[in-house]
This record gives sequence, structure tokens and C-alpha cells, in this order.
Amino acid sequence: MSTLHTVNKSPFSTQSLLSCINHAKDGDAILMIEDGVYGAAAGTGVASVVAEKAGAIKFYVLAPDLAARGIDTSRLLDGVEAVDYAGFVALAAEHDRAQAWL
Amino acid sequence: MSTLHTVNKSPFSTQSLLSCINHAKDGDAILMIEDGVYGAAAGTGVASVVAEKAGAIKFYVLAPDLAARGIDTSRLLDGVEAVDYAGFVALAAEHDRAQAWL
Amino acid sequence: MKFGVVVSEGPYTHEASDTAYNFVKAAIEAGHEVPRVFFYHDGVNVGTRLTVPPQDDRNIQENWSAIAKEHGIDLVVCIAAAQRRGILDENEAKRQGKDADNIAEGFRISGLGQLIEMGIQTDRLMMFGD
Amino acid sequence: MKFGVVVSEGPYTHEASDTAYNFVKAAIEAGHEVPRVFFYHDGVNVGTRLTVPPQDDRNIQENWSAIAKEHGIDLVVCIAAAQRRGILDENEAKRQGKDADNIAEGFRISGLGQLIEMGIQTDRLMMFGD
Amino acid sequence: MEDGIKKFLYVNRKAPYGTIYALEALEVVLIGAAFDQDVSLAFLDDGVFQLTKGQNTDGIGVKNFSPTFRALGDYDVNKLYVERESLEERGLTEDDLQEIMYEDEDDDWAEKPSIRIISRAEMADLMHDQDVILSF
Amino acid sequence: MEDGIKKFLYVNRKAPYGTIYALEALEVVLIGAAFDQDVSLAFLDDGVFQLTKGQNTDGIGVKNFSPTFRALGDYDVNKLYVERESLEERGLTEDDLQEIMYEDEDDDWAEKPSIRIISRAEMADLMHDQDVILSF
Repeated sequence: MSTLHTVNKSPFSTQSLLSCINHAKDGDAILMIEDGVYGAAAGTGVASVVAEKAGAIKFYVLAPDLAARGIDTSRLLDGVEAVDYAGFVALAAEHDRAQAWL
Repeated sequence: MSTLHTVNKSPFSTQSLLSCINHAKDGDAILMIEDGVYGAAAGTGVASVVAEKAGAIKFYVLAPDLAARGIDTSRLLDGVEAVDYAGFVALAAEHDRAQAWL
Repeated sequence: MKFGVVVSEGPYTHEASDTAYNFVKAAIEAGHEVPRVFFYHDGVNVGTRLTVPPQDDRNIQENWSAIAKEHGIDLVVCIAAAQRRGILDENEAKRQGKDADNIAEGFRISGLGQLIEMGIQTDRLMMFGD
Repeated sequence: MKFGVVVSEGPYTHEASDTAYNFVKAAIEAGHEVPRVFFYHDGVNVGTRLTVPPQDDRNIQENWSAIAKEHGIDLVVCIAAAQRRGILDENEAKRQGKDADNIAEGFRISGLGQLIEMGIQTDRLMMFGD
Repeated sequence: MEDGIKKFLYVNRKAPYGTIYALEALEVVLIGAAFDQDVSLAFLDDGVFQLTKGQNTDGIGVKNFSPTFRALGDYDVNKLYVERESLEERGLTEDDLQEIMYEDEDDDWAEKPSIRIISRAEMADLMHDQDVILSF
Repeated sequence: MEDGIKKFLYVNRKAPYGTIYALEALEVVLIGAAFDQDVSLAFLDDGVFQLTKGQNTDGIGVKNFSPTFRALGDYDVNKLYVERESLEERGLTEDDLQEIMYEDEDDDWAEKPSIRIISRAEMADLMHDQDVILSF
């Protein structure tokens, strides 16, 4: 039993990613979408929050939203995997429930 | 020459109050309105951010928004003054410009 | 697998209705079913036929109407949220004494029970909002 | 003193249009002038006459229409923002080939120049949004 | 999921009045109560502000919906989980929240509190034990 | 304010695409350029993300408006102030931003960069030196 969490807000502006990480359980997945994709980049002031949890939690980022914002996948944090919408659907199907951190 | 800044977001959810404080100049005023009024209460995890600046910057909070949220004025941080809409208008008139931290 | 989808923000203002649309398209392409999309909060504003987006931009309402028609998706606009925001169909306009309606093709106005029912009858509920 | 006011969020969804209304009322009571209120972003949704709020709640559109009538306030809805969101007056509806319009009494649709002009001609510009 | 009963969790993370999400979430809860599902409400982050007592909206002209929480017991909605860490960060204690009661039909209709203060870890467990999660 | 010219500052604090504020701010700037005022744009907090290069929105089906920034020089809008601290927190440098140029009519139409990276303290000074501040 595991959950797919989606986070759609910039981690530099709001506490959504942090709250999501604080409530996710080992084996859960967190998918960053929309303005949430900024949380997937390496070398930022919030990168360590994600890096510390990568492993216990699996992190994904929506590639079309990354591209829209001009972030090359080469800049992603280690352990964050880019998926397209088909991958998003597959993640939603694989996990037992979806929780949106709106 | 001074500015009236308005902050309308909860400081527990977003970085708006912090960014406003980081850009306000001595002699400016910051008025907390709408969900921003939560930043005016004592004893919270963000109170020190306001308390440290109170003095150099004058802090106000919109009383009708406080009452709507059930916060009694006795709980306000030292140095934060409650005003009504007439007071809001007076502050806007007294300062040289208004800047909304949306 | 059956997906239920909720759209909670208005068109153009927030990416939510775009993301939901792209998700629904991908789900159908992957062989899943999307029996219903429920529009709540400002999401009800997706269902007006009066939008005139710039010619070089997407037409969010038309995209939803088209995919719904092609794949038999039930597009439900919450009546309570719609009344507050001025989204009406012909019946509602008559009932409320309003002289115009604005609901778009393929959308219908109904109650919040349709949201709960969708949660019960689908395998996964996906929410897109602010 | 002359205040210009911008409303950037839709009615009910966000407190911005309420706060702006209360500010305008207080400004007028204090003897100031509010020649114009400009509705931008989702703020254009304040200007639809099709809203039907619950009977125990305020009617945001009617409040604005009334205060504008009483004090001669120019309520301007941005045309570009309004087209995206489906807010039309009779002329715009005709021009765009739409079969209905929904603008409320006392609101008019015009360009962004009216916002800049308001910034130039007033002493203070107040923005209310998200 | 047994006997077609699903576990529904309404997650409330936003403050009241600044935006409409809290009010419209409550409207879903009230309608949803008619469907005989296993319903819980979670209040965390700024969502805990929804439950504070003494809310008076006269000055802003917006409808005060906080009394509606006290009616939830009549709809058999009586599991309101509030996160302790969220309260603490906001300088709140249980005493700052409304008293919300329900009558327990399995215990001779005894009056019991609907609000249950739980830890962040317990909140995570609660979320993990659901079939359907609605976020507001 | 001299000769009826006011100083207008457009403050951009939000990321592009997730919400429409960035795009609709730009629409105001373009219209406002016709009014012969003293116009500056400020990019801070997530607003700095608006100026990154390589934006490609094909995959989300949303209009890519980032090329419009490069047209601002033609409208005599050539003061784009970007906050250094905001860039740093987001792991960005000036090289990650689009090159936005204008022709300086007072300097024999020499091409010059419109983007000026400034410190947070300088951003505060800039804000303090305005007649009208529009926030997006």
C-alpha cells in the first residue's frame, strides 16, 4: 500500500513540498508538477530537503512542465526521475491512492 | 518618503511576509490583511521575524480580518497596532506609495 | 482502471485545467477509462462558452468539450460553486430569473453528490487545483 | 486625495474583492475620491450579472454596482482578461459571434490603458489580489 | 474497502475567509455525509485555523461558516483529526478550538468530542489508510 | 514626478505558466509603454524564473510568452532589474537568463543589455523610488 503525492507549488514560495515530504511514508512517491517542478533542480536552497529523503521516498518530476520552464533534465537532483504524462498516469495506477498537496 | 506595504498571505504558508520585511526600509509601514493577519499573533513560529523588525518598521494589522479569524487583539505581538478600514485608508494616504505583496 | 478527475481552478488563470486535460488524454491513450470530470471551486469557469482566448493560444473549453464528446466523458459543473460564480445553463437561468446562460457544449450542471459518487465508483481520484 | 484601485481576483473565491470594496467605502466616507476601480486577472469575474450567491451571503457584484452608482465610480473590466474568462458586454458578444453576454450594471469593458491612466491620474494606487 | 464502503479523507490545509476553499470543502462534507461512507476530516498546516473559536466576520461582510462545524455530528461526521505540530507552530492549543461534539449511538448516545488531536506521524498514518483523498 | 512623468514599477514575484500573472503582467507593460512614463520592471523571488532561457511549452499546450521579453526594447522598456539573492537561492546565474538587449538612442543606438542584476538592498531602494507600484 503506497501513495502517489503530487506537489504543484514552487518550494521557494510555499510550504507545500515540505509539508508533503513531512507526511509521506517510506515507499511513497512524490511527483512534482506545474510550478512544483522547481523543487527538482540541483544546486538550489531547497535541494537538500529533497536529497535527504530521496531513497526512502521516490521522487519524480513531470518533464513537459520542466521543459516549459527551461530546466534541462541534466540539472535534476540525483534520484529524481523525469516522466511524461503517460508516466504520470502509470504512477497513479501503480499506487493505491493519489494525494494532491494543493 | 515612505511606503505602506500590504501583506495578505499567511506567513506559515508562503514567503510573502518575509520577502516584504526583507525589502521594507526603516520608516516604512507593513499592514497585515486577509490571511496575512496570522503574522500579527504572539507565540507563533514566525513571531520573531516580526518582533525583530518592529521599531524600525511600523507593523499594523486589519482588525476586521483579525476578528473574522477569531484572534483577540490581546494576542497581538508587542508593537503591532490594530486598525479598521478607516485606519487602512489613513495609512495609505499618509505614506507616499502603496506596495501590495501579492 | 477508472480514473475520476477534479478540476478546482479556472481556465488560463491556473495551469490546473491544462494539467488535468493532459492527464485525461494520456489516461485514455493508455487504455484507462475516465467516466467523469468534476469541476469545482473556480474550476466551474472552465465550462463557460463565452471565452474568447487569443488566437495563438489554446481554447481550454473547446478542448474539454471535444475530448468529452469523443470519449463519452461526463463533464459535471458543481451547481453550488457555479451559482456563486455566474455559470448557468438554460434551466438554471430560468429558475433564477436571469436573462442569459453561458454553459458550454458537453458540460452539465449538477450537485456535489456527483463528486462523491465519482469517488466511490472510480479506482483513483485525481485532483488538480491551486 | 484620489485613490485608484485594482481588483485582481474573482468574487467569493478570494477575499480581495471584499477587501477592495471595504477599502473603497472607507475611503469615500473619509472624504477621498475613488474615480475608478480596475478589474484585472480573475477580478473580471466580479463583473458578471449571472452570479446567484446563497441568500445568507453578500452579493459582491450588486455591492459594487450600487457603490459605483451612488458615488460615480468608473468600474472598468479589462477586455483582454475578460475575453479569456468569458466576460462580455453586448458589443463584444456581437463582435465575437457569441450568443449571450453577461456584464453587470455599472461595469464597462475597456482596455489596459485605463489601468495605466488610473495610475497616472490618481495619488495612490491600491492593489488587491492573491 | 468492505461492503462497498470506502474511506474518504477530506484534507484541509488552508485558512478560512482569505480564500473559499475551507467553506466549499465543508459543503462537500455535508453532501457527502448522505452517502454512508467512512468519512474523516484532517486539519493540518493553516487548515487548523478553520476550527478556532470566536470567529466574527461582521467587519468584513463575509459569511461566517464556522458554526457549521458544530453541526457535523448531526450528519454522522465525527472524526475531525487536527495535527498537533500545526497547532503548535501557530501558537494554538486545543483550548483555542471550538468544542465540537457528537452523540455516540454505540455508547448509549453519550456526548463525545469530535476533535482528536494527533501527531504528525499519526496524521501520515491516517492519510495512508484511505481510499479517496480530497484536498482543499 | 517631473513634467507629469511618473515612475512606474512592475513587480514580478511569481513563476511563469503555473499561473497567468506573469503573462498578464507583461500585457500591462506592453500597453503601458505607450504612455511615456518612466517604466522599470523588477524580478524577485519566483519572478526571476520568468526570464530563464530555453522555455519550451509544447508539451503542456500553453502559450510560450518568454520571447516577448526580448521585444521590450522596441517599446522603450529597457530597465529590467533582477535580484541577485533570488537568483542564488534558486541555483541560477545571469547565464541562465535570456539575453535581452535594447538600442540606446542617447549613445548612438549602441546595443546594451536590459537586464541589470542588483542586490536585495538595491531592490529595496528601487522600490522606494517609485510613484506607482503594480504587483503581479
